Amino acid sequence: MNNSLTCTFKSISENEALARMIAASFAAAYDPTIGELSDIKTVVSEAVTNAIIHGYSGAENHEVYMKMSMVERVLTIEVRDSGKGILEVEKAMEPLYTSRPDMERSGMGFTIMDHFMDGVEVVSEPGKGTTVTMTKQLTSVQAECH
Amino acid sequence: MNNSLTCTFKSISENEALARMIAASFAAAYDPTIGELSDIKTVVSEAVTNAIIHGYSGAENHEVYMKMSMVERVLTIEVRDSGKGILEVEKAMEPLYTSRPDMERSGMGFTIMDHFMDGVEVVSEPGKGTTVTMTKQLTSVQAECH
Amino acid sequence: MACKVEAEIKGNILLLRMEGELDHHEVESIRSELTQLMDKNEIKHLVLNLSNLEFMDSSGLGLILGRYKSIQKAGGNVVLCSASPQVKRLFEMSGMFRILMVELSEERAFSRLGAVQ
Amino acid sequence: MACKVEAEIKGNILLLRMEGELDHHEVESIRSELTQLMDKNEIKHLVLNLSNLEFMDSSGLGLILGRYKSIQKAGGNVVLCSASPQVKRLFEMSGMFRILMVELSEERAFSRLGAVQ
Ligand SMILES: Nc1ncnc2c1ncn2[C@@H]1O[C@H](COP(=O)(O)OP(=O)(O)O)[C@@H](O)[C@H]1O
Ligand SMILES: Nc1ncnc2c1ncn2[C@@H]1O[C@H](COP(=O)(O)OP(=O)(O)O)[C@@H](O)[C@H]1O
Repeated sequence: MNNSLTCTFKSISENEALARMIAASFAAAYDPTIGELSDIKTVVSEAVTNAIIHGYSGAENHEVYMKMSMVERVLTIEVRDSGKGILEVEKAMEPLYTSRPDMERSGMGFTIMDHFMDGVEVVSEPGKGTTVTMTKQLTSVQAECH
Repeated sequence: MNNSLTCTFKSISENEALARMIAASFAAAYDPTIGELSDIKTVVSEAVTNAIIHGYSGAENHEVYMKMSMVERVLTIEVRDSGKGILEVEKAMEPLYTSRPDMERSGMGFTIMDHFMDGVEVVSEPGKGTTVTMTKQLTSVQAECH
Repeated sequence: MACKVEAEIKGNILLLRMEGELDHHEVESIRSELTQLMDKNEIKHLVLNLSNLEFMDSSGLGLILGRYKSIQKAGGNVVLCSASPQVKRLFEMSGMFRILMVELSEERAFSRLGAVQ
Repeated sequence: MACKVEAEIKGNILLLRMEGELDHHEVESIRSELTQLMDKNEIKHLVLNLSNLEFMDSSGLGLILGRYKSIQKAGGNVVLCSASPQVKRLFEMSGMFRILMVELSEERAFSRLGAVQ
């Protein structure tokens, strides 16, 4: 079964947990392993947190867009903001790089996305916003007996 | 804290459970009672099921739209389809009325929504689709101590 | 979450223990299996243990009402022996308690049906 | 789900037991309380028991790294005594295991710190 889900929610930090739960609920129907489910929650948390704190600099009156789709057990997650964008994407994606050491950011967000997903693509335009698209092939499950 | 969430998902019956989980996740941040949480899951299940089986007559290539918002602990849930619509809304909302006895429908969907929520509004246009808007005041919680 | 159904046949009585969430999606797949099972085994009475059913909506009511109708035709009874408050509220709201027998355990349900058999 | 932090002070050692989900939202509220507590009580060492932490992301890494830096300045140590595989993977990925001491229980963490005190 293929499926898709899009959602839009306010840029408040409470929605980091909400986005994780939605992602986990979406994926749960496909019998992911515990590790896969945890990876999915983690990368959604990273991308949504980035949209809120970097994209919108913590302003709460904006919107974060998330799209999930599952096609032949390939999960695609897109997280998008219309915030300030990233000038140098490559640099931003380096391990330990953060533009906000003042916030005690670890600079590990993109690195974690890279490690936990099969593919991560970042498209960003300064002043326009950022779209992070991640894909992951879920392990196949044995046919269920009814 | 006020919040809002919109989502769009495919009109497949698997998404009845997904919609319930999303609604429960959205509401969970507001410390609802177990009864309130169960009411919310039930009415979302009713409205989304109706969109899928009545609105779209079970065709799986359509989209169901759900919007939730919380303002001062008043929860509003809107479920919308662009399906075939309802000719006589008042009749449709009568307890035990169903247009699909062949599917063993109980005709209790709208009655349950009425009972579990404080307000239910149905706007429908034949050939255009149906929008069900429900509201519920959550009970207040004691201030948390941190 | 899926709905798991455990079926046990004792004579002409079918005991169903349901677990998980019973919604329209689940009902669709359960219904045909259930009617087949009931026909093949010439079931007269139905005992429902819903104590582990965590969620049910009006689609579940429709499934149970449908089985009630065929059981009724055969002159049998449907006995509910356990359900959560959430499920009970739906039964109440829909008037199902006027047509279902209620007992406090599977055992009592069986002995009641034994008496009316 | 929220993150619950249980703090216990023994001499100049602060033991933190964390429960639930540690993300950016939770970190924001925990950080200021934590730095205050550490300053007021002249904490030199930190023991982390994360066995009941069900979720953590890079915001949690940032929180721990931040505390590590101030502990390090005071010449102290941070000892991890328990964490889930998910949390351990993040520590590995970020090189945290090169700067944290690891012990298998709170007791062993305390006795190790006793030795280096
Ligand atoms: N959605 C976004 N909008 C703007 N800038 C972003 C966004 N996501 C990431 N960045 C930039 O990329 C940097 C690295 O991100 P990341 O690896 O997640 O680490 P961290 O969030 O800890 O800084 C951020 O510090 C920020 O400058
Ligand atoms: N989204 C919808 N689109 C079209 N018709 C609908 C929709 N929702 C409800 N209806 C109509 O209203 C009737 C009553 O709905 P309901 O009370 O939920 O009972 P049931 O779903 O068991 O039929 C349905 O049988 C159907 O004819």
